[in-house]
Amino acid sequence: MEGGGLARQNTLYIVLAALVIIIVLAGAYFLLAGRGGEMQEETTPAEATPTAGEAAPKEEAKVIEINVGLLVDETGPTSDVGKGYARGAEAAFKYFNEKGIYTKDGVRVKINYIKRDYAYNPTLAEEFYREFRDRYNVIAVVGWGTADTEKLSDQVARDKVVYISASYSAKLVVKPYNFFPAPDYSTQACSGLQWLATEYGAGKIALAYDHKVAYSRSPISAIKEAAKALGMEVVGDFDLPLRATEADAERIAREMKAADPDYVWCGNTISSCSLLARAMAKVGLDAVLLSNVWGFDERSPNLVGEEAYGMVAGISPFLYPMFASGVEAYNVIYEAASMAGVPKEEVTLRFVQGFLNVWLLVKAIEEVTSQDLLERKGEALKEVLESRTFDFGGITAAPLRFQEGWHVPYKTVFIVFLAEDGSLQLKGKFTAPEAIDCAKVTIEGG
Amino acid sequence: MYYTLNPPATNFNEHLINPNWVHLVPHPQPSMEEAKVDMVWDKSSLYKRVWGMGERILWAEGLHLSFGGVRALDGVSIVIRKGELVGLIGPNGAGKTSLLNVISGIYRPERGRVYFKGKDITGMPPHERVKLGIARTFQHGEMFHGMTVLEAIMLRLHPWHRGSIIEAALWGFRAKRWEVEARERAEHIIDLLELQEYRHRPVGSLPPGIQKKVDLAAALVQDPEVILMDEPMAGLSREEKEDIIRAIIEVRETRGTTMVLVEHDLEVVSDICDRVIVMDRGRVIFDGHPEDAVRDEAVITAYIGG
Amino acid sequence: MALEAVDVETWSNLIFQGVLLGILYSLIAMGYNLVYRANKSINFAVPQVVLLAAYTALITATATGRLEVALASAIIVSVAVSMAIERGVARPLLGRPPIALIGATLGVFYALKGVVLVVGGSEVAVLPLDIDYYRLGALTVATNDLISLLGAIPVLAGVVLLHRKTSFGAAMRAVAEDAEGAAAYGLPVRRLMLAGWALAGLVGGLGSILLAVKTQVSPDLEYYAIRALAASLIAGLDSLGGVLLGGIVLGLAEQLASKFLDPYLPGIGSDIAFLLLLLILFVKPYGFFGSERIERV
Amino acid sequence: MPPMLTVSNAEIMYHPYILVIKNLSLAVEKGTITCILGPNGAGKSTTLKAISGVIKYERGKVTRGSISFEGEDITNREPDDIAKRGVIYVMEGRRIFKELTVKENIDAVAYTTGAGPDEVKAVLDYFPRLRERFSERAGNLSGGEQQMLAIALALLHKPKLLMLDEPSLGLAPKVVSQLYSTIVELHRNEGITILLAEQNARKALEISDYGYVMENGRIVTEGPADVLREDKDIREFYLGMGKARAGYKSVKWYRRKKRWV
Amino acid sequence: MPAGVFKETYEGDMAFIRYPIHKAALVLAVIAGLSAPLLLDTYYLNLAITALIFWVAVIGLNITVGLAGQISLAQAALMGVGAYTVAFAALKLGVNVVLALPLAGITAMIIGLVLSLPSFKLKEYYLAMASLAAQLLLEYAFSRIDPDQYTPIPPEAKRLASIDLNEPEALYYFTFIVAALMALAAGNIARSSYGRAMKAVRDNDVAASIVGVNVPLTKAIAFGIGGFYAGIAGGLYAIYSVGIGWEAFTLVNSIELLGMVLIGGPGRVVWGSLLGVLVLRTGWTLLESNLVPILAAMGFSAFASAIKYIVLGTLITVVIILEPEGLIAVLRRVKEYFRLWPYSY
Repeated sequence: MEGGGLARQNTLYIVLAALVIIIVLAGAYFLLAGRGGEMQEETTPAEATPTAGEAAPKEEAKVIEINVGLLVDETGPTSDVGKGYARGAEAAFKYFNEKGIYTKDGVRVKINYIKRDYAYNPTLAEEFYREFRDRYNVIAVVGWGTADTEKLSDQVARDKVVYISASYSAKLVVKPYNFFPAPDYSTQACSGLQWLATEYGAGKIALAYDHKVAYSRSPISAIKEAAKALGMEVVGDFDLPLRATEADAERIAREMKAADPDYVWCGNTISSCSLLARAMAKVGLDAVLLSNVWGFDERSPNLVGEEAYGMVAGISPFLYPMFASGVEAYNVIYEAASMAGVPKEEVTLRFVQGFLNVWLLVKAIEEVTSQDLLERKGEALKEVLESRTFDFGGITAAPLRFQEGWHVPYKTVFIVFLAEDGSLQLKGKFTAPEAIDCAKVTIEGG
Repeated sequence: MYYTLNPPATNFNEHLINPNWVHLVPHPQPSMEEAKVDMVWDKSSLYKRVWGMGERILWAEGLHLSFGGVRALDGVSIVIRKGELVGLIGPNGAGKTSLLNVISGIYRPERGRVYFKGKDITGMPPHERVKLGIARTFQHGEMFHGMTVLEAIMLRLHPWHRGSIIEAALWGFRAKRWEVEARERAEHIIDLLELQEYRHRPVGSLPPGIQKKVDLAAALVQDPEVILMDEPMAGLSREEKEDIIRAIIEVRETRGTTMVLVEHDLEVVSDICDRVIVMDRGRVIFDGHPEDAVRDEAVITAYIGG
Repeated sequence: MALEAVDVETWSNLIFQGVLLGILYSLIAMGYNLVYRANKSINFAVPQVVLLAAYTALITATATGRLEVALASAIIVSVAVSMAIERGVARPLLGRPPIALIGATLGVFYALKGVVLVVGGSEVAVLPLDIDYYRLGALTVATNDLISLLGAIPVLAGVVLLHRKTSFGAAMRAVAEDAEGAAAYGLPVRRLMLAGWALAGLVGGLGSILLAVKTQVSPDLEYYAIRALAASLIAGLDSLGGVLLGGIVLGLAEQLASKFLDPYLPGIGSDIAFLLLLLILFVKPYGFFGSERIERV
Repeated sequence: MPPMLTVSNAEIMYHPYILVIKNLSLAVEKGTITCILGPNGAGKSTTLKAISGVIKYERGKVTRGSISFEGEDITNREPDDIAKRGVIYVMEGRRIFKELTVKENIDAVAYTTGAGPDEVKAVLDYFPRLRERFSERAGNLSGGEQQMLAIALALLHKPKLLMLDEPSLGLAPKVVSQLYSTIVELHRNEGITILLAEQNARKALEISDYGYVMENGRIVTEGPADVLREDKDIREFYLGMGKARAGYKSVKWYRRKKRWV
Repeated sequence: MPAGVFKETYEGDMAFIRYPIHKAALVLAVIAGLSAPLLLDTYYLNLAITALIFWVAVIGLNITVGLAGQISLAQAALMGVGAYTVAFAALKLGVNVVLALPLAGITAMIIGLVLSLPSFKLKEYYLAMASLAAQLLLEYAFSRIDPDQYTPIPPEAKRLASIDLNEPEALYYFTFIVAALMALAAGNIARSSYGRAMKAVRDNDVAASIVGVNVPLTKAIAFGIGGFYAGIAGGLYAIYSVGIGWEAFTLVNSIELLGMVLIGGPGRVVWGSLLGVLVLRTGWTLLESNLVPILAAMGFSAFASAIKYIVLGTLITVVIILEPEGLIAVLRRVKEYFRLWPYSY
C-alpha cells in the first residue's frame, strides 16, 4: 500500500505513542526522583530528620523543615466553601513561614505544605494521605470535610499524625489525633438553641435535614435533648435533601407550616438552607430559621432573598470578618491575606476557618521543642495541643482547651442574624446549656 | 418412516465426514402421501440415486408476519424435503428474508407454525434451532467483522460447547480439548473452501466474495441437516459465484445436506435447484419445477415481466 | 404520611410544582432528543453545558445587572458549545458504533467539568432577578414559574412544529434518518446536523437558565440534567413531542415520591427518576413515543 | 470540447488504510449515457461516491488524482457543493427517506434546491404513480416506486449529470424495463447526461453509448456500447451468453479459474 | 532445521505463549511484579496496589463492554457491592477479609446478573441509560445500608494466620497474585468459545443468535463476569482501604472505569485494561503529584484542579476519535513500524 494518507496516519500514531512514552518516562523519572529525595533525607539529617537536633550545632540560620499535608476540595461537591477554606489555609502557611515560626527552643521551622485537591472523594483522600505519609513523612495534615476526616481518623491515630480539619463532627472529639478549633456540630447546635430560648423563649421547633446524610443527621439527637432541656417542643423531622430543588423546599415548607413551628433548624449546607428560607417566605411560614455553620454565611442575604429577611440566623464558632473591627487578632489574618494577594472583601468566614486551622497547628509547633518536633512528631504536637490553652484573641468564641480523649475546645458560638434591612447582625455569644453534654449525647446516641 | 445410516456418498473428500456425525437419511421408499406431493425434480440421476425422494424435513404452515402495518408474510406455507435444494426467489420485499428469519427464529410469526423433523419449533429460540441442525448464512456476508476467519468459523461450534465458563477461565482439560477439536473441524472446512490464506485475517477486511465464502464455511462447519442460504451469490462475479456453487454441490454430494437458497439470479436457481418457490408480497405464488416457473402466469406478471 | 391527611392545597401545589419542574426537565430533554435525531447519539456532555450556561448567565448578570443579557449570553454559550461538540466530536465519529460516541461525549463531559470549574468555580448563587409571588387560590406562583409556563411550552411546541411542518424540518428528519443518502441528494448534511445541535443547545440553554432561576446557580444543576435524560428516555429518544409528557411524568413522580415515599425511603425523590426509567424501559424498551427498531440481518 | 466529467488517475481510500480504487480514469461526454459494469465490490459504487463526494460519509477520500466537472476541479468537495453544480447521485438500494411521506421526501430535497411547486409538478409528471401515493410513507412504497421517488428527488436538482447506482438491483424484471424506459425518456427530454453503474450488463448496454468494465478496483475494458456488446468475454461473463450459458450445474472442481484480463 | 518458529499441533498454535519472546516477556513481567516491593518504597507500592485493584475492575468491565459489547455504567457500583460485602463479612459475621473475598465476587456477580436483565431487551443508549440508572439506584442503596457514609475496616480483620495484610508488602503480594490469576482467567475466557460468543454478540447479536449463540445467556455471563471482577476489585479495595464509604463508588468513578476501558483498548481484555489503568489512574496520580504543584507555583493555582478534568477528558475523547481500538493498538502499530523500519511497509 502506498500514499500520503497512510504516512500521515503513521505520523499520528507515532505522535500518540510518543505522548504515551513521555508519560511513562515522566512517571519513571518522578518515581526515581521520589526515591532519590527520600534517600537524601536519610543521609543528610540536617534537613528534616530526627537527628537534626544533636547533629548540628545551633546556628542563627538553622531552619528545620517539616512537611504538612493540606487536603482541600476545590472542585468537588463542597468546593463552594472549600475554595475559601483552601485559600485561607494557604495564606496562613505562607504568612507564618514568612514571619517565622520558632519552636519553644528558638529553632526556626519552615513548613512545607503539600496541597492536594481530593474533590470530596474519600478514595482520593486516602490516596493523598498515603502520599503525604509515605512520600513526605508529614507530621500533620490540615484536612477538610467529613468524608476525609472520618475515614482517616483511625489511620492517623495509628500513624500518629495530627489531623486538623473543618469537619466538626462530634464523633471526632474522642479520636486522639483529630482536632478542630471549634465546638462539635452538636454542641454548636445546642448553643444555637440556647440563643433561641434566650431571645424568643420556649416554642416549637421543626428540624429540616437530609435524613440520608450523616453530616446533617449527626446533631439531631443532641438537639432533641437540648430542646427538651430548654422546654422546647420538637414538632417534626423533615427530610430536606442536600441537593434540594425549589419544589422540595416548598413542599417541606408547606408541611412545616401545617405543624406551625416557631423555629426551624436547618442542618444542611447553604444551598438547601437558603432555598428553605425562600420557600418559607413564599408559603408564609413565619418562623426563625437557624442554620448551622455551613448553612449560613456572608452569601446568605443574597441567597435567601428579600422576602426572608428578618427570619434567618446562623451559627458560627468564629467571628465573622465583618464584625472584626476592633479585634486585634484579626489584623494577622488581614495581613496574611494581603500577603497572599487576597483582597480584604474576600476574607470570608471560610477563609478564616482555613486560616485558623493552620494557625492552631502553628501555635502547637511553637509550644514544642525542635527535638520533640523532629523525633516525636505528631505525638509531641498532640501532647501540646492537649495540655495548653490557645487563645485567638476573640476570633473564636472562646479560648481553646482540649482535653485528652475529649477534643471539645469550648462550647460557645456566635449567632449572626439576618436583619429586616438585609444586613447581618451579631447577636452575641451563646453557650450550650450546662444541663446536657451535647457531644456526649451524639456519641452515645449514634 | 424408515431411516438408514447413510454411508458417505462419494469417495473423494471423505475426510470431511466425521464418523461421529451421523447422518440420518430417509429410506428411498416414499409413503403414499409423500409420493402425491412429490416435487423433487430428478434432473440428474446422481441426485436420484443418492437421495431419491425425500420426506419432508422442514415445513411451515400459514405464517403471518407484519411490521407496522406492512405485511411481510401473508399466509406462507412451504415444505422442504430431505436432500432437496430449493430455490426461494421473488422480488425485493417479497418476504423471502422474513421467511428465513421466521424459520431461524428471530421473528416470531403472528400466526402459523414451523416444524422441523416433525417437531414444532415455532417458539424455540434461534440458538436451539441451530443445535437441531438448521444453519443459516447471511445476506450481507459474514456479520462478525471484528473476528478473524478462524474465529468466525469456530464460533459456529459454540452451541455444542459443553465446558462451563469456569473451565474456560481455567483453560481446563475439557476446554483445551474442545478448542483443539473445534480448530480441527474448522480447518477441514477452510481446506474445502480454500480459505487458508485468510485464516487469521479479520473478516471485515476481506472482499465481499470471500466474506460470503467465509459465511458459507462457517455454516458448513455446523454440519447442518438443513442450510438456509440468504442470497449467497448476490453481487458476486461469475467467478465467485462458481466458487460458491462448487461448494454447494460438493456439500450436497458428500453430505446430502438439505438446502434452501434465496436468490435473485434466476439463472443460478434454475440451473442448480431441484425446485423453486416464488414469493411475491408475502405470499407463495409458485412452487414447483424451475422450468415450469418461467412459464407460470403469476410468476411472469409479478417477477419476470411481460 | 397518610394519604387522607393531604388536603387540596397540598395536592394542588405538589402537582403544580411537579408540572413546573417537568417542563424544565422537558426543555433539557428536548436538547438530548434533538441531538439524537440529528446524529443518532446521546450527548452525555449536556449536564456540563447546562452548568456552563448557568455560570455564564451568572457572570454576565452580575457584571451587567441585566437579565436579558444574561439570558442571551447563556444561550449563545450553550449553542456555541453544542456546535463545537458536533464539529469536534460527533462529526469525526459519524458512522462509529454508539459506544464510541458514549465514551467520547463522556470524555467531553469530563473536560467541560474542568472548564466549568475555571469559568464559574463551584459558586452557589442566585441570579439577580426580581421575583414576585402571585397567589392564585391554593397556588403560589412566582414570576419565573410564569415565564416557564408561558415561555417554555411555546418553545417546545415551536421546535416540534418546525420539525413536523416545514421543509427545513423535513430536511432535518431526512438527515436524521439517513445522512449519507441525504448527502447524495445534495442536502447540506453537515449544516443540518449542526443546526440540530445548535437547536439543542438553544433549548438546553433556555432550560438551564430557567432551572437556574427556579433553584440556584450551583454545581447541582448537572444532576437535573442527568435526570432530564431519564425524561428523554421515558418519552423515547427519537420523539420530540413526547418529551413534554416525559418531563412532566418525571416531575410529578419526583414530587409524589418525595411526599409519600420519603418516610420509608429517605431521599428517594431525587432517585425516583431512575427507578421509573428502569421500570419503563422494561415495559416499553423504546419509551412511550419512541419508534421501535426492527432488527434485520 | 472536453468531456463533461473526467476522472483522471484517481486513487480512492477508505479510512484509514483500505485502498479501493487505483489509478482510475474515465470520462463522460455531455449528452451521453455512460455505464460502468462490474460485479459487486469492483468499485463501481465507490467511484460514483467519490465523484459525488458522498464517500466522505464513509470515511473515505480521493487520495490521488483528480475529478473535474465542466472544467472545474471537484475532488473531495462537500457533496452539497457538488450537487449544486448539477451532479446528482442516486445511491444504490433506493436510499429514500423511508420514515417520511413522499411529500416530505420532496419537501426535504426541495429545501436545498429551492424547487417551487411548478418544478415539483414537472418532476411528478414523469412519475404519475408517485402523485397517487403522495401522502404515503415512503417505506410503504413498492421497490419500483421507491426507485422512482429516488430519481424524482434527484430531478428536483435539475441535474446536468445524473449518476444512477444499480437502479435495477432487486427489482422485478418488469419493473426494471419500465425504469429503463423512464431513464431513456429523461435523457431525451431533459437532455440529462447519465452515468450508470450496473451489474445488469445486458440492460445497461442496451441504452448506453459508452461503457466501462471494472473489476477489483480497476477499469479492465472500455469502449463504445455496441463494441462491448459484441465482445466475447463480456458476452460470456456479463451477458450470460456464449458457452458459459451451459449453466452453473456443470461447475466442477477441476474447472480452472479464469480471471478477467 | 526450520528457520523460525513453527507449530505442528493446533494446541501449540493456540497456546497463550507461542513464541520465545512471549515467554521471555512474561517471565520478566512476573519477576518485575514479584520484586517490586524490594525496589519501591511504600508510596509507590501503594500506587502499584491501587493499579492492580483497578486493573481487576477494568478487566471485568472490558469483558462486559469491550468483549461482549454491553455498555455498562455501573461498574463502580458493583465494586461497591464487593467492598460492602467484605466489610459486612468482616464486621458483622467476623469472617476474615481474605476468605470474604470470593464472597464479594459472588455477591457482585449476582447483582451483575440482575443488571444483565435489561440487556436482553435493550441496546446501545437505552442499555447505557439502564445501567446508569442501576448505578444511581445502587448508590442510593449504599446510602441506606451505610448511613454514616463510612464503614471502617479494622486492621484486625486483615490478618490471616501469619499473613498480615496491613503490611504493604504482604498486601502487594496478595493483590498481585489475585490480579495475575484474574488476568489469566480473563485471557482464557477471551480466547475460549465463550469469548468468541461474546465477540459475536458484540458485532451483531441477532446474527449471533442465528449462528447458535445463546444471546441472553452470553450477555448474562458477560455481566456476571464483569460483576465478579468488580466484586473482587471492590473487596481488594476494602482490604487496602482503611474504610469504605459510598462516595468512592459513584457515577464519576464508573465513567472513569469506562474511560480506562476505551482508552486502553476495548476488547483487549488483559493488556488493554492494564494500559488504561496505567494511563488514566496511575499515570495521572503521578502527574498530579508532580505537575499540579508546579502549576500552582506558577500562579495557576485556581485552575490547577480543573486541569485534571480538562486533560483527562480531552485525552479520552481524542483517543476514542483517533484510535477506536485504544492506545494498545497505537502501541502495536508503533511496534509494527519499528519492526519494519526503515521501510514504511
